[in-house]
Amino acid sequence: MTQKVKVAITVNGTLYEREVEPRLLLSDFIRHELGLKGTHVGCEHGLCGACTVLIDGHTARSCTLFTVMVDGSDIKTVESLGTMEEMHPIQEAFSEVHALQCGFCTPGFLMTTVEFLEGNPNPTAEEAREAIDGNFCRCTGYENIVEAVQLAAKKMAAH
Amino acid sequence: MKIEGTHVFNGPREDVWDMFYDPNVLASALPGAQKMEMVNEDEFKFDMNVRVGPVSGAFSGELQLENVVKPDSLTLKGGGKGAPGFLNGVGNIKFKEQEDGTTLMEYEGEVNIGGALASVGQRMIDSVAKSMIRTGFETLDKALVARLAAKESGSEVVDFKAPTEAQFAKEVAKDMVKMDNLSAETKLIIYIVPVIAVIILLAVILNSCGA
Amino acid sequence: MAEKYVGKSIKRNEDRRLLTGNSTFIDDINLPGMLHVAIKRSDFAHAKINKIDVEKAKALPGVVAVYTAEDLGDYWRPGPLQVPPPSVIKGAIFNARPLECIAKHKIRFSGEPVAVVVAENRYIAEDALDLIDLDVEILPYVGDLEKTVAPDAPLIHEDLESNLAADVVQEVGSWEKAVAEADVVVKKRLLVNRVAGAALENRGIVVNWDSNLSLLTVWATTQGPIPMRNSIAKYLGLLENQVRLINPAIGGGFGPKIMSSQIDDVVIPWIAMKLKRPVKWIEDRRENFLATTSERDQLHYAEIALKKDGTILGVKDIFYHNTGAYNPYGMTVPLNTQAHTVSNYRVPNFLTEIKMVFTNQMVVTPVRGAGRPQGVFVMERLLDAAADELGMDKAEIRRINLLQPEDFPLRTGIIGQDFVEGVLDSGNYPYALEQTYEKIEYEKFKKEIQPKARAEGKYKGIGITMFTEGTAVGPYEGCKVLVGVTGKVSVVTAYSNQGQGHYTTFAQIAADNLGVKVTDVDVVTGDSGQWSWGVGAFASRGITLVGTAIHNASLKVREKALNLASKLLETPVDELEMEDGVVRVADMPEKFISLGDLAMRSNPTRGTVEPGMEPGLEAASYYGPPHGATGFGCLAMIVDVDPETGKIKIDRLVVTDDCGQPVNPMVVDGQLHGGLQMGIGEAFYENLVYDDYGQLVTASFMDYLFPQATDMPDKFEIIHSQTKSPLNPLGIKGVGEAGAIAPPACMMQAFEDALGLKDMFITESSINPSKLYHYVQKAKSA
Amino acid sequence: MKPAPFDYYAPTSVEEALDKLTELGYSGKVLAGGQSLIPAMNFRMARPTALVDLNKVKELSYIKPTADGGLAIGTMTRDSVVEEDLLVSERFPILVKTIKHIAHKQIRNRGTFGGAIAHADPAAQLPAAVLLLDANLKVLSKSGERWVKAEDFFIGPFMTVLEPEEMLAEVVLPPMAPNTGASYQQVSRQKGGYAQAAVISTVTFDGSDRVKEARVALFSVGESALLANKPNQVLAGQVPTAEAIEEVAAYVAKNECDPGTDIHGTEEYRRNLVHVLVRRALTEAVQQAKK
Repeated sequence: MTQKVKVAITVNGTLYEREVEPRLLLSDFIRHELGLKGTHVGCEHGLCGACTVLIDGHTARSCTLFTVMVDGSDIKTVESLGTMEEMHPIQEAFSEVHALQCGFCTPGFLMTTVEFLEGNPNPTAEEAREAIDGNFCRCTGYENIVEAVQLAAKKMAAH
Repeated sequence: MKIEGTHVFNGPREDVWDMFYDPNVLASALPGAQKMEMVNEDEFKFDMNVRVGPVSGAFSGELQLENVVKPDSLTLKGGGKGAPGFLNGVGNIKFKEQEDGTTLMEYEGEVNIGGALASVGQRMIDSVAKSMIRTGFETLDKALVARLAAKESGSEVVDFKAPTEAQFAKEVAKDMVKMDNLSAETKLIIYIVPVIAVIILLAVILNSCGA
Repeated sequence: MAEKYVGKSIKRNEDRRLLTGNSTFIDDINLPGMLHVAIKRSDFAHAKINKIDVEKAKALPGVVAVYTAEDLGDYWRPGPLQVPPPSVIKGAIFNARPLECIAKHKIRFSGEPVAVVVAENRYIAEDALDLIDLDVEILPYVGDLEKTVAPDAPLIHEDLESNLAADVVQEVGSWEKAVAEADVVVKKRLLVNRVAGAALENRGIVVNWDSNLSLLTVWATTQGPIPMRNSIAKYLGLLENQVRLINPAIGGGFGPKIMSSQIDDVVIPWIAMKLKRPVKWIEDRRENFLATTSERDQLHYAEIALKKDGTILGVKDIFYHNTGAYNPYGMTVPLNTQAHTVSNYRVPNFLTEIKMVFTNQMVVTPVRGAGRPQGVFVMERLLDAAADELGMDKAEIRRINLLQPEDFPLRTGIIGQDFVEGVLDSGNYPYALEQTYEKIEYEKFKKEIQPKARAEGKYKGIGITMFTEGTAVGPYEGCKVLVGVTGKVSVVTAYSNQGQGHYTTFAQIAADNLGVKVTDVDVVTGDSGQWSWGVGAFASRGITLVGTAIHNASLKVREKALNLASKLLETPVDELEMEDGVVRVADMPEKFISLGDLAMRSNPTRGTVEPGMEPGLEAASYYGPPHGATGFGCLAMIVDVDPETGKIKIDRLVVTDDCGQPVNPMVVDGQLHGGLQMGIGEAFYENLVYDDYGQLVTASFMDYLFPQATDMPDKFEIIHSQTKSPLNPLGIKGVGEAGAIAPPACMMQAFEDALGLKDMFITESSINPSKLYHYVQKAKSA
Repeated sequence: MKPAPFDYYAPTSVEEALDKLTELGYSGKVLAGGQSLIPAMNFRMARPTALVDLNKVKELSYIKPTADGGLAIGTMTRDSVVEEDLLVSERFPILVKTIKHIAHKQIRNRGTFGGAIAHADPAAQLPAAVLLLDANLKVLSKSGERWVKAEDFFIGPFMTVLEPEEMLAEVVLPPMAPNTGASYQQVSRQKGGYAQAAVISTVTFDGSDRVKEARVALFSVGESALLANKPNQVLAGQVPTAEAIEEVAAYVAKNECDPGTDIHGTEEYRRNLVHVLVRRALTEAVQQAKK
């Protein structure tokens, strides 16, 4: 008889109450229990950053957390940013300077950028590069992502 | 991986050799051993539950003993298999009497580690292997001192603890005492195992953790 | 006249859905009643299978089925051989040993599949893997590229006489003659390491069998949807149109996703039909390292013969190529190496031999670069060694040997991966060299910057290297272009997209020819249900082959639209113009008809379609080039080395690249950025390493170092050169692999220049701070 | 890569947690930030039968000033909280510098201060930091509390003196002496990656131009984080000349560390790193202290 644990987790403003196996990874909970497929899984050992989400306002790898560990937390995923019709300034910036190609790693970069710009609304290129160092991208060589982070800062300041 | 080294035991060769027959010694140096049974005169099966730091795993394995020349030398062939992977090893051990009455133990072995153990556990192998071998010999030295002292005074051998996982040592000791019916070779192997194979096994399992 | 899109940097059509989490990747596909697969892989590198006990696994609650090779019965068979051997090359030996989807009698590499678990969820499936007992007899491991073909080496395929997989000799002119005339001959033993494609998204497949419709729907991350569809149909005895293969959004490819004979491709469709339930397999990262194909791994014995003045007389290169345990992808990689070794330079005499060998390692198939980086590494290192020998400047020895603009088109005499003799269609190599040389201030660096830095105790060095990129090879690609009743345009191709920007660049070409907004062009890739002809995404061929097909098809549609409009507007075609989504009479703006109306009228419900007219504003087209279009460039870097710690920093990186006419320069730059990142990764971070027993010891990102943002230079300084290809109407060449080719050669040259030690010469394509430190120690003690 | 099943307990108080640990004995394991344990579990290398999750034990997360000018840090305090704490940056700037080298922000946001110490990874920053800063570790069990000096806490790779029924509850850092300079030196193949060798050092002057105490902690070059003795033996009471520092650095590299060879670096290379980094660390610490 597999143990199930009650959790109450708020994701993108909606409270979800579920019974989950203790071993269920947060990334699987978000993707397969809640159907929020924007959060991607790239390595499942906490290094690539594709699964990065915000937990109570702070970035974390959702693949190296058990869902039960974040019971009662407030989680934000890429779906909490803009929509197809109206994108978030960070998303606009990524599109404008071609900071994504296959787009698989992108949601992780976006969430990392959200937290970073809150703490540093006007970053230098060097600061922006360091901020995204914990997210892997195989397509872009990072140059355009660094540029996008800085452009996003300008756009958000203008808002 | 290849392992080799020497260790000087501060005592005569016979005492060193005999020491290996003592289940308490074994107990202190083989944490997690659950059972060790003889398949035939020179083949043995063992189950052990290894747990060190954050990592743990159940392993079962076999050992063969070859060309035992008491109290001089022997060759060990063995392997273990568990969910995290497998291990196969060969080890040669020699005991050399030295003029100053000490005994020089020379060991060299080659161990092939496979599975997740090898593929994601590279980072730590060296420091863990070193640590395990070091603590293994520290234990042995203590054992020998205790035994020699006891021999001197004709008293009981004082029980001693391994530097880590002391709790385990005690539990295993109990199991081991039940093994008096086993042949000398069995016990010999059972002890040599930690020094050559299990030490490496632990090392490898250990080094797999952390990311 | 409306603005043209081709040649312009415009934002991508696909970005919005990717940025908002609205793309559907393989693991995003969930079907009712879907089962999940986990694969039991061998921990052993080389072994005979005695018994595979799956009973305990079957008994685990939640497990639906467990299959081994035995359970597959007659369905089990090696293959398919995805790429045939080059029969056109005289005397070529090729021992075909296609992949065995699941090991039956013996295991040939660690990570090879031995059993498949199907369960209600992935967690349970992985629990069951632990319960499968694999009883084997371990055989000696063979991994060394030279020892594996030694007479006493254990055989990986017992039915062969040796572990030699292939042997191909090609010679232009006479190496003997070159040596006879040479003042100096320089020899080097050069090692090229092994790297992973390491796309951020691992592989995956979802299969649904509809027994009522007899329709098998397959979603897969393959780079070659149609060949994979065909091989699945053949295996399962279905007609092509009974198998619909769909590419979901794919999270990067870089080569390995071209494979379609692995366990997932062959066995999972069979399972879905057998169990009559949807089945999903998602590869995890460790599996990706262990069992998805990877590349490089060659050992070269190379020689170069020159005159005193540095003129090249000849090059000889005998090399071992590791194909791993099987060779399902033919000789694509080593043939690319042969084709790219000397291709920037005038080399009258060239002898090259491939010795492709089997080892107990994962199979080798193309990874971005695909054999090209090896050839370029060998040639550029030989030139550096020769320059040292002759006391020449590294840029100068290249300058005097480069092919000149008037040399093109040039037949190379070397048969390439496309089985035709290489022809360098066009180029201006000296331009690329000089542009780069100027931009990076080569002379200023040597005369001022470097000495000044050295005086301050800093070790800075420069490297400058040339490369070519054979792209856009055949056989062909095709597409269908349709003007719809809404006036929007549909472009459908079976080409596979992994992030290259096709939804935009393909649309740009169609939009220009049909006078519509690029955002009004909808591009479909990789759906055999909508278009079922094509080959696949490899050899940087998408934009050239599919792009040209789209160009031709959209011109046909344009013609159809104009002819119909000419009738309806009672105006001769040459007085009509097509733009802003309408066809109008020139200088009579009020007299027009929209493309949407034309589309509606093109499929009349009464009356008759006149002879010679086809219904619908639709046309298909195919394009197959006689041979590839060859891009080229020059890469230079300035590096800063700390000789005490071996740590490095790339101060500057300048690259001149020529890919003919760029369709979207922003996307071209993106391709270069990504390629450069992989090349830098190969040279200093990434390395797949097997131990002495055939265990892959780098199966996680803890030990396989993925290049990070802070490992890259602050800026990739790109210069565009444009030599249009004469082979296609738009003058396009590919660019997908360009960036990945030269960095190893360039960085090694720069490291040596930085340290300035006479006897220091780096003979491997991948090093790390420790190796660099040891090179320095060795040179100092020499 | 999904973890094997385990029994899960989420106590909300220290008392509850200790009851659980005692009850579970060797089959129990503490789950703190999980940033090392969970990857190991995803690879199925670690298969604990039961986890005691401390994430709901709020009372274990705090940073308190101590009367003597030091700090007390609760075991469940997240690394990034320590990193950004004003009191920490005021009293232990070297600790902030050290924490910034732990992986990347996303990991530091979850990883815990005490978790990293109890995990005792020989390649981890915090065990070396608590050695350097001569910390006192508060260990709790049902039978009460005991205090362990950092230098007695680590006994091998991933091995500490903690018994299964015990938990590390608090880390107490004694105040930094006046006239103290510090330095962090690390060489890793990539930013945020495991160090090939790393050195953290403090140098305290006695008010004059002579060294009162020189402390050097090393990690990633032995069975566990370790303290080098030679620097203080040589430098204490002396004017720290470049020659003296060089002599110390060479000695430590040769005799006071035990790095191994792996796919990323040879023993010889890593001993050389220790030599270089000890020199750089002491030199920088001296300069800082003089400011």
